Amino acid sequence: MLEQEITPEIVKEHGLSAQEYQRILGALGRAPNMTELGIYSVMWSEHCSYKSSKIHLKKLPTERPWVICGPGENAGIIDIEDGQALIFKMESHNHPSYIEPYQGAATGVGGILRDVFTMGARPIANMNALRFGAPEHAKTRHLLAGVVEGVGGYGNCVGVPTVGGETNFDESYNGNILVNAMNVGLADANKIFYSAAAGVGNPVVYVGSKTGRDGIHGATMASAEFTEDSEEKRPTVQVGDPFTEKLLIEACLELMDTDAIIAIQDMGAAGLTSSSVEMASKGGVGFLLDLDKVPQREENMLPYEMCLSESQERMLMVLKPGHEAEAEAIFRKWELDFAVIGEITDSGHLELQFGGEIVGDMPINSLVDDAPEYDRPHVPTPKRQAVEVAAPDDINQAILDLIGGPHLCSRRWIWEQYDHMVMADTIQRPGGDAAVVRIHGTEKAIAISTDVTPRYCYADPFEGGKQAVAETWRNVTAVGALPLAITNCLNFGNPERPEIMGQLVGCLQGISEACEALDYPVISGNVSLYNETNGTAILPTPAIGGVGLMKDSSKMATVPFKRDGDVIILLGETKGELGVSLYQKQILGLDEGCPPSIDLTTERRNGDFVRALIENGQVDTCHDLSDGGLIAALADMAISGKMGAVITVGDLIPLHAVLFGEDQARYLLAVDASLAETVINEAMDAGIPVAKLGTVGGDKITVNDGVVNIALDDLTKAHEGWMPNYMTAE
Amino acid sequence: MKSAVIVFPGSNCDRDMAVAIEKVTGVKPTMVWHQEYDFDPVDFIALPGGFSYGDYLRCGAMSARSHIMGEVAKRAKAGVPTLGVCNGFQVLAEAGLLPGALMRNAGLKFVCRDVSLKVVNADTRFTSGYDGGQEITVPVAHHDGNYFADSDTISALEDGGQVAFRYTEDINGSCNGIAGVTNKAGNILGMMPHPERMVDPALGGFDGIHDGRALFESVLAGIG
Amino acid sequence: MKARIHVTLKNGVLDPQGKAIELALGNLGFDGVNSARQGKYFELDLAETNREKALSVVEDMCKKLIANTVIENYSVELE
Amino acid sequence: MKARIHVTLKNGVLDPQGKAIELALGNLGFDGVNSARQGKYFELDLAETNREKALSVVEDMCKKLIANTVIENYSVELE
Ligand SMILES: Nc1ncnc2c1ncn2[C@@H]1O[C@H](COP(=O)(O)OP(=O)(O)O)[C@@H](O)[C@H]1O
Ligand SMILES: [Mg+2]
Repeated sequence: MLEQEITPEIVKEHGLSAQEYQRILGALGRAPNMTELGIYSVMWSEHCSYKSSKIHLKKLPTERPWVICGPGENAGIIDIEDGQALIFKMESHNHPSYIEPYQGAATGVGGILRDVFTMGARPIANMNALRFGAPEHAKTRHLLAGVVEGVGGYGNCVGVPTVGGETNFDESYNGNILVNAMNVGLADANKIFYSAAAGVGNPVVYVGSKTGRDGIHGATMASAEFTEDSEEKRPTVQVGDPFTEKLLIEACLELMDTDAIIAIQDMGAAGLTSSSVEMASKGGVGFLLDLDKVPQREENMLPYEMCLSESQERMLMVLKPGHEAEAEAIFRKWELDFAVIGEITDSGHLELQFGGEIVGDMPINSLVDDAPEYDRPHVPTPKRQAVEVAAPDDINQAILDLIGGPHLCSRRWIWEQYDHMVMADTIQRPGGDAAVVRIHGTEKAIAISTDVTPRYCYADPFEGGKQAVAETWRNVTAVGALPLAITNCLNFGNPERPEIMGQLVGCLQGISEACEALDYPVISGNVSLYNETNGTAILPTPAIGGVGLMKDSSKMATVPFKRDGDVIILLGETKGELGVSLYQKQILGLDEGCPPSIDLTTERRNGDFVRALIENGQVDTCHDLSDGGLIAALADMAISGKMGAVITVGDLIPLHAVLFGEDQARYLLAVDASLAETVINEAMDAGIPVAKLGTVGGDKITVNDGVVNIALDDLTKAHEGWMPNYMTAE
Repeated sequence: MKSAVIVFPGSNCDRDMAVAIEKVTGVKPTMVWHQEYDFDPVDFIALPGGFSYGDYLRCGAMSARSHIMGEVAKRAKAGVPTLGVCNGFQVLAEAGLLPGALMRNAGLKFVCRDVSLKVVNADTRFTSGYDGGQEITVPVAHHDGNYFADSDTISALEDGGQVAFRYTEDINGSCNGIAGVTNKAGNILGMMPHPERMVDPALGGFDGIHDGRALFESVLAGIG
Repeated sequence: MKARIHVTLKNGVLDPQGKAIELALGNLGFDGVNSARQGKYFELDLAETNREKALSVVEDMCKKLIANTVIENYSVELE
Repeated sequence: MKARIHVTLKNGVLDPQGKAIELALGNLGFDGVNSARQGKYFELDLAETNREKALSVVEDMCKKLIANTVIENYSVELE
C-alpha cells in the first residue's frame, strides 16, 4: 500500500480534483504516497477546510465585549460574569445518521461533547435539531426512531441532560436527514484550554479509546453528495461508547485541575490527522508522531488507516515536560489508554514514523493555509411576488389539523426518551420557548434555543437567515433571558451549483445582519454541504443555536397559563402575513409568496420590552409567536396550562390571517388582571403595538364569540396524539 | 448525619444525590470512589442513579460485583440505612441485597418524566415522613425499570410490607406496579424514581417537600 | 480456546423485546411467527487449553457476572 | 419449526459491551480472557414446516429487522 502508485482514479476516490492534486504536487515538490494523499484529502475536504464557505463565513460578526473566544477553536466562549464562562457549539452528523440512525446520532452527540470539554468546560446541556423527510416517506419513521434513541442513548449514559431542540418534517429531507447536535458547557473563565501546541521537544500524548479501522474516510463521505450506492459504504459508520466518553470527561477535567496541559484537542473527523495538524498549525510548530505507539484495537493497522481512522472517544494533548507520570496516573485511574506518541519539533512539518521509517512528511502550512479556498459562483434566489392566501373551508378543523399535525404537535414522544433532568439544574424542561438550565449552585441560569424555518430560507435566503437568528433571540427572550451569542450549523446542498451557493450566501448575509443588529455574535459553528440525493437538495437549513443569561432565575417566564382570569395580551404588530406560512403549506399544500419580513429594530424593541416585564416580575407567562401564528401560541399556552381562553380579535384583517399569520417580533402574554392595564400602558408608551385579546379560563378556546370554538380536551388529544400514533402505526 | 455516596466508573447522578442529601441534612456526604472500600463509618449509604459502567451487559451488573459492594453489603446487613435510586436499585438487585430484577421497560424505550407514586408503606426508615397512601410526584429516567420477581416473591413482598412505593399508572411494566421495595429488615430501599430530583422547588413537584424531600427527612429523623 | 455462551430468559419471565420483535415481524408482513424470544450471545477467547478447566471457569463467570440467574439461564459450549 | 439466529458485530466494529465485560471479568479475578464479544441471540418458533422456505424467510427477517446489517452479521440455524 505504501508503494502504491497514485493514479487519477485514486485521486478521484479521495474526493480531490485534478487541480487539487496538482496543488499537492506543488506543496510537496514530489508525488505523495498513499498515507500523505489520504491526509491531504481529509484536510482539504469540505468538512475540514471549509473551502466553499470560508470566504463568506469571514463576514459574520463575531466580536462583542463578552466574547472570550470566537470561531476557530473547538468551540466558542462567552463570559457570564462571576468568573464563569460558557463554551458551546453545534455540529452536524447528517450523513452517518442517515446510514445508521442510532450510531450516527449517538456519535454526533459524543463529538460535540468532546468539542466542549476539550476546552475545559463541564458539559451541562445538550440540544438536538432534527429534520426528517415527509412523514409518509417509507424511511421517516425508522430514521426518527433510531436518531432519537441514539441521541438519548449517548446523552443519557454520559449524564448530560438533553434539554431541547427542534424537529421538522419536509420531503426535501427524504434522502438526507439532518441531525445537528449542540452542547453547552460551563468553565472557569480563567481556566480555559486551547489547541495551539507549543514548546519544541514537548510530548504529544494520546488518551481515550484505542484506534480501530472506524469511519475511515468519514470526513470525505460527509463532503460528498449521496447517490444510490453510497448506502453501500456502510462500514464507515462508527459505534459510540458513551461510557468511555464519561470516563474521558472526568479524566480530562481532573487533569485540567493540575498544571500539566499546554494544549488539548479532541480527535474529531479525520481523527489523529486533523487534530495534530490543527494543533501544530495554531502553534506554528511541527509534529513528529511515532505511529507504532498509537494504541490500536486491531492488528496490522497501516499508517494510512491510523491517520484517517475516526474512532471515537479519543483526545490529543501536549503536556508540559515532566508531567507525563502525573497525567498517566489520572488516565489509568479512569481505565483509559494513555500513550506518548510523539513530540513537538521545529520542522514545521508533520512527520510520521512507522516501523522505524518516515512514512509521511508534509509541511503543516500546506495542509492548512494552502488548502484550496473557493469563491464559488453564486446566483441569488429570485425574489418572489406576494400572494393572496385563501381562507380554510372550516377554520375549526384547520386549527385542529395544524395543532394535531406533524409540524406543531407535541414533541413529548421525543424528549421523554432523553434524560432532560440529570444534573438537577433543568428548571425549564423541554416544551417551552427555550430550555433553562441553572448554573449549578447559583441563582443564575442560561436559556438555550435552536431555530430555523427552512421554508422561509428557501423562499428568501436573506430574510430566512435573519428570521432564524431573530427566532432564537425571541425564544431566549421569552423566558426572560438576555440573548448573548449564537452557534450555527449551516446545512445546504451542493455548493458547486450556483443556486445552492446563492442560498448559502443569502442566508449568511441575513444571519450577519441580524447578529449585528441584535448584538448577538456568532462564536462557533459548522458547515454541512452536499446534502443532496440524486440532484435534489434539502431546503437551505442554517440551524441557529442561541444562548442567553438570566441573572435571577426565580423570575423566569414559562408558556403554560397559570391563573383563571389572567388577561391575554398580544405584543407586536399583526398584519396577517401568510406567505410561506405553515398554514399555507400544511392546509393549502402550497409554497407561494414571500416569507414574513423582519424588522430588526422592532424585533429588538419588542424583545427588550418583554424581557424587562419578566425581570420586573410583572409577567410570568409568555410565549413567542412563530410557526402557526397566534392560534398556535394560544393553543400551546392553554394545553400546557390545562386552562382554556376566550379571546376577541378585530375584523380589519381576515380572521384566518389574524390567527395563522406569522408576523414576526410578537409575543403573547397572560398577565395578572391587576397588572394588565399597567402593562398595556407601558407598551403604548414604548410605541409597541399592543392588544388586549381576552382572558384565561374555561375548558375551551373561543374566538370572536364562537366563530372558533374548540374543546381543550379535543385540542390536547390532537396535539399529544399525533407523534405517538404516527410512531406506532405501521 | 454522616452519609456516603458510592461512586462507580460512569456514575452520573452521584452529584445530584450528594446535593440533595446536603440540602436536607445540612451535611455534605462523603463521595466514596469504588476502590475506597475501607471508607469511614456512616449513618446512611446512597447508591446513586443514572448509569454505571455504561450499564453495558445489564444495568448495574458490573457495579454489583465490584469490591466495594461487598463492604456495602456488610454494612447494610448490619443495619445501616442504604438507599439505591434507579441505577442504585439495579445494583442492589444485581447484588442480591434486594429481591427481583429490573428488566427492559415493557415499552422498550427510555422514559424520563414525572410520575405519580403511592406511598404503600409509610412505616419504614425511608417513608416515615409520608402519610400511608399519600400520592407524590417524582421523576423517573430509566430504560430498565421493569421490576420482575416470581409470584411467590411478589406475594411475600406485598404481605411483608416490603413494597414501599407503587406507580399509579403503568410506566414500565413492573409487576404489581412496584416502584420501590425494601429488604425484610426495612433498612435497604431500592426505587426507580429519583427522589433526589425533587427536593428543590425550582425543579418542580408539588412543593419540593412532600415529594422527594420527605424521604431524606425520614432517614434523618430515624438517625436522630 | 473459544467459549460460546447463550443467555436466555427463564421460562415464565416476560420478554418484552421478544414480544416487540413478534409484533414488528407481523407488521412487516411476516406471518406464521408463533413466538420470538431474545437472548444474549457471548464469545470468549480464553488462554486456558484444558477443556474441563475452561468449562468450569466459564460456568463460574456466567454465575458471577454474565447471567443474572434470577431471570436468566445460560449454556456454555467450547470450541 | 424452530429457528436460532445469532447476530454479531462485524469484524472491526467497536464492541463497547464486550470490552467492558473483558475488563469486569479481569476485575473479578478471571485472568486469561483474551477477548470477549457480545452479540444477540433469537429463537423463533415458525409455523412453516418446509426447511428451504423457512430458511429464506428467516434470512429475509434478519435483513429487514432482526440484524442491523450496517454493523452486524447474522447466521441462521433451523432445528
Ligand atoms: N428533538 C427535540 N428534542 C428535544 N426537545 C425538542 C425537540 N424538538 C422539539 N423540542 C422541544 O419542543 C418545543 C417546541 O419546539 P419548537 O416548536 O421548535 O419551539 P419554538 O417554536 O418555540 O422554537 C421546544 O421546547 C423544543 O425544545
Ligand atoms: Mg418559541
